[in-house]
Amino acid sequence: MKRSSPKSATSAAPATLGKTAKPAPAPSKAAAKPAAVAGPAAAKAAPAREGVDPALVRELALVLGETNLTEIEVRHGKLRIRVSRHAAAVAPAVVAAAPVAVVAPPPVAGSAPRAVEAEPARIADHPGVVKSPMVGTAYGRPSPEAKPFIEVGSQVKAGDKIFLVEAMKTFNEIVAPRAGTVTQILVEDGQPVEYDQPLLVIE
Amino acid sequence: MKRSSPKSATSAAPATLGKTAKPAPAPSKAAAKPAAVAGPAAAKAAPAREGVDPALVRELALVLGETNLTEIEVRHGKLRIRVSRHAAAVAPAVVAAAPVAVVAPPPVAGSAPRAVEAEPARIADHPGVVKSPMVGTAYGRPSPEAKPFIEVGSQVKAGDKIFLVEAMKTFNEIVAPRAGTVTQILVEDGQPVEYDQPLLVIE
Amino acid sequence: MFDKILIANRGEIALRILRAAKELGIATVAVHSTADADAMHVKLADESVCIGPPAARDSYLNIPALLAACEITGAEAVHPGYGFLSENARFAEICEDHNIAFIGPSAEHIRLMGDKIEAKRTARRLGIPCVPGSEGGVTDDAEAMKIARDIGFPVLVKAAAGGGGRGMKVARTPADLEHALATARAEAKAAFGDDAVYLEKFLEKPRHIEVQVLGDGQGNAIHLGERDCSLQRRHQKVWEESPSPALNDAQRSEIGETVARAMRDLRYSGAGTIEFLYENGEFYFIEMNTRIQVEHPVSEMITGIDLVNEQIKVAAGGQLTLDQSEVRFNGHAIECRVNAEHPATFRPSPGRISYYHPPGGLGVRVDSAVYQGYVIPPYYDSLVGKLIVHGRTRTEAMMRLRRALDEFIVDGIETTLPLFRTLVRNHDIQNGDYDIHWLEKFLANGGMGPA
Amino acid sequence: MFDKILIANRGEIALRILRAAKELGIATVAVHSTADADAMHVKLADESVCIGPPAARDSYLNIPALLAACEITGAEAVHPGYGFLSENARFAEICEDHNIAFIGPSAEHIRLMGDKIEAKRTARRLGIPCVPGSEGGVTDDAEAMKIARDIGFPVLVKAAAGGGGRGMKVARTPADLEHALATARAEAKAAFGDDAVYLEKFLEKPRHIEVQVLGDGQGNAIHLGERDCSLQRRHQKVWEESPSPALNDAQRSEIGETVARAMRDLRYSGAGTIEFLYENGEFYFIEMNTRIQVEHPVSEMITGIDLVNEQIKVAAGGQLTLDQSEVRFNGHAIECRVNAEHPATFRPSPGRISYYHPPGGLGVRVDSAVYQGYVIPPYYDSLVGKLIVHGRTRTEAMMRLRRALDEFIVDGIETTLPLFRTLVRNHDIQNGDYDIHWLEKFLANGGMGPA
Repeated sequence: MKRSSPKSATSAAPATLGKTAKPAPAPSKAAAKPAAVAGPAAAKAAPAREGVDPALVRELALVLGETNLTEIEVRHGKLRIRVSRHAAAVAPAVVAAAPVAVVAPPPVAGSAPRAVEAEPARIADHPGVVKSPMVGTAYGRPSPEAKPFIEVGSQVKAGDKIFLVEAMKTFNEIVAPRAGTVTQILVEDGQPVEYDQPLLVIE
Repeated sequence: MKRSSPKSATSAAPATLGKTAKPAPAPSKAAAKPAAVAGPAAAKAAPAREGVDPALVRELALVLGETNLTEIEVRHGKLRIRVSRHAAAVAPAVVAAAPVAVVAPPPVAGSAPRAVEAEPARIADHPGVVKSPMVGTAYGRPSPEAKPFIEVGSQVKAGDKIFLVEAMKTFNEIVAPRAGTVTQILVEDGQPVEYDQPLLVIE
Repeated sequence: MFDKILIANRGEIALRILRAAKELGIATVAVHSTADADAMHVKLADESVCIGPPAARDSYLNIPALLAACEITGAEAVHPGYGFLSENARFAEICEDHNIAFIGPSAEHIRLMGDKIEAKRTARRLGIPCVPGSEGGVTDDAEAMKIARDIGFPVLVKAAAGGGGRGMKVARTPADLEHALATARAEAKAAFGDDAVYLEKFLEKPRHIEVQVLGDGQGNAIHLGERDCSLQRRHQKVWEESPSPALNDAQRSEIGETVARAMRDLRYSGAGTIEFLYENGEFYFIEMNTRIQVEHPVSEMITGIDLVNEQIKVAAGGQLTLDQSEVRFNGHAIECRVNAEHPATFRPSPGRISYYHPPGGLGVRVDSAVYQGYVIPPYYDSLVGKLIVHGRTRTEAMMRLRRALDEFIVDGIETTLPLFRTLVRNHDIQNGDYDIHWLEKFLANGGMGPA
Repeated sequence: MFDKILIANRGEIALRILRAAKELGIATVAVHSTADADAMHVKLADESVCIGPPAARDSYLNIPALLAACEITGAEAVHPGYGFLSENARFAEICEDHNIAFIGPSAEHIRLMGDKIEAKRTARRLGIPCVPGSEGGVTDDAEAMKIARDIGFPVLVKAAAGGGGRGMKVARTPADLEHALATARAEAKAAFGDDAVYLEKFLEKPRHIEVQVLGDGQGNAIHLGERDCSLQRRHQKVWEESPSPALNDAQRSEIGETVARAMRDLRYSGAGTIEFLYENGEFYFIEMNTRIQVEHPVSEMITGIDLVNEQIKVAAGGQLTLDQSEVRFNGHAIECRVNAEHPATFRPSPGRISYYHPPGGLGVRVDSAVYQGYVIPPYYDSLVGKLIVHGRTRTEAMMRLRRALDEFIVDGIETTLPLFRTLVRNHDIQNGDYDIHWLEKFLANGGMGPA
């Protein structure tokens, strides 16, 4: 769920777009990563440095970048150098996976909010997460005076009541889908929740 | 120079955009650069890089791009070079490198025109190329009946007349900037030329 | 005026509503399925709420989720757009019950026009021209002949109990009628166990012409002229324009005034469209759509009236701010619906848009919710965007459309842009010489290559 | 009509001309420097010719190269756009000598209006209001007082031989005059060796208001209303709108008719702009631009007239197709010039546009030649594009501008979009309460943060 607090006046929209969109441009990320350097010679001790020229490795790494190769391997006699850089982890992910990536504003726009936004995304993929099956207001206790259904550390059985989600004056029970220990509670009592929003983690 | 023959009716523009936009940009541009190929022996001096020539690696990277290969491996005696570029990694390359790349239509749009367009680009960067210093109509002979100034294979000295470019009824002499052998003539007699258009190659 | 509106839709119309709301200074709530988390209108809205999984029945058609979203965001009104819940009278009622304004006509009017028989009866009562026919089943041949002569040949003989084309026969001349009656009856008897038939005027090559109306529910209503939407494929409109190349000013104001008067009588509220078949100078009512339509920009371009803006103002209790004499028609507008489909086979082509560059300049409007990098999900309609052009004349609009289509780049998916590039250069289209069968025939005859 | 036009310009105006030509069915030749090989108008033109290296003097200002390009492509006419050779009378003459139509006024009119003194004299002769002042140098104090009283205070005392602000003094009241004269004379004497001064009305807080005209060189001429271009920075217009928040209908038709009549008398051909300073209900002629202007879309939006289309038709020998009574003014339009500059420091920011998404929807027009991946070269002006909005009222236009600015994404370079997002929310701007000094003051006072 996205909520604009007080309507932020100037340049509201781009900021908004930016917030969702932020991830830094692929290439710069990739470039930042040290190229993987491998080679039998590398393992040898100091004296065996003989014949291995870090400057050459560096240069090949540069060539790799400039030519957009993913791998270069050269051998000459006993010398073998292989440099590779797999952007897969960072770059293509951004380009291919997340449509929003391309809407990204200049990197300037800040990395702090990105981190904040990234967090729920990761929790959403946690195997023990329990998500809201509906839109409404989440309550962690049966009535304002009562004790919470659960707390961090609570042991739950499958079917235990763990939350209420209220929509249109109707209270819907959310029950534990499996047994385990509650390790995180992700919404506060009385907080509005949207569909699929992570409520808690049971491990 | 771009010339649309008969105004191609349907979907003219996208094709047009495609045409100009097409060249596998970064690679082809880069490809034009003289690769300064050095033989395996060239690097002998520096023992550490014995036989390994980054310029050769670069050239292979270019060949890789032009031929749409994903990997090239060459061996010669003790020398072995392998370069590879995987599709995944190509994407960010395109995004980062060439402005026109992104305007490129889907690959479907045909690779033939690309090859055709790429050619002049490479010739334009040939160290022996002589380019038109002006817009006009190029003539290869002083009058329609006369013999051409030069032919492929001609030896020229610096200052020799090699072309006329006519603009607004004025004939401007193009002279050889250096001595050498004419290895290619790139425009036909009476052909319109634009500024910077390659006319011939002297080597 | 409302402080906050919830947009109960997706795609370009959600963005269209968002724009209108922003221009009125109204805060917006976008709702979306899990498949639409990256949608443009979600990015631009002040707030957004995920209301369900991709399937529309569990998200965009999920009334409890929509109401809950209103509740948790404090939205005072819901704009339903087109499709989804826009013509769901029950939804309009439920909104009302929960003190949420439904931006559209009353539930009663939605229901009235949603029922085909009721709609036709109401139209007739309000003086809107309908397809002439027998007022029910006919069993006597002599009576049938009398009715057919009144209607005028050709006539269509239809099984009264029928449907799906069975028991339908055309009698082009009086001589054909006896045979048509006999065959239709036999087929009707066999198919439905009832040989009663009814007669209706048969239209050979009608155009689809519709009139845009706007009412305030307080007795004021205006029309914004017609749209010619004859270029259709499988009953889906593909190209819409206004004015219709087939009408003159007198016909326009006559049908327009007829319809506007009907809406005044009905005390209709909001935007609506009365759809007609049109042939040989006559209009025949088909149905009324009680919502904003995909092709509404065409009318906006020639009148300068912002229809969604007016919808919102009327729903908030405002009166129409202009009367019919203040509606001016300027120039000509054409809309092309650009779909994510193969331009010849119309096979849907969802996926990632790898490059997007819309056309610009004078007289060009693009209503689209896509952007470069956007992934068109496979769950909903295939509309990529609408290209609308305006010119001082139809010729200027056509030339402008041609150049705008040639500037438009959508890469990574198939689109119907090449279809429009062909149509804009076609002589029949250039002459405005087309009917509701034209496009199907054109495609069947290989107009876009092997179908 | 021409079959083929060469566009002797670059950037958004080259694309604007290309669009107008395409809409008239005219083939286009783009010319470009080596730095502009990837420009949008080059991609979209039927033919293109590289005419020189990046430096404008060797390419876009290179007359022989342009003529040679016409020759080898067979172009019959040249559209010069704005800037570059657009107001070069010599170029217009040379084109004529080579039987190439110059799409603009006659060389004679370009020359006339290009000479500041001649232009003012002509304006006065044609009945266009000018800044009142002494008709030359004044040496006598008593005469100076008489002239100053005629003009009305405040008056500006200027060195007759001067320039660059030296020897310029303002006398706000009669009491100030003697001192102002003495000081100006002393400074003039010191700086130029000549103590002759002249007097001119001093305008404290004028607005820049200009009138768009269109003539056919055959004695017909119309005006398209005014544009208010008061928001300027270093004499560069930043924001233009029409109608001016400062004029009423009577003032508009009066100044418009004055100017149109002058153009009829002059037998002016093509598009032109008469620029005025405006203060306390009076207009004061500054200069006439004998070309299409950057801000012409503002007038197109409120009149529906395609100015570049008309320029081409008139240059081809056509008469104006409409007279003044047919020019209708509808609603309000605003243009923002989006530059590749830092929004507070205005430091140019050429480079690669990494993401580009223009706004769309009703009443929004973008005239821009950039695209995602385009590299803005460092050699020319920094205009990224023009965002033009139209609304039924100024308020509607302002709200639409606000939402359009918020949708506009140009990444990878700095742009002045944030400046406009601030301006559209500023109270003075909202009230139309600004003059030609407003923006400089706003910026100097930190309106956009540390300058």
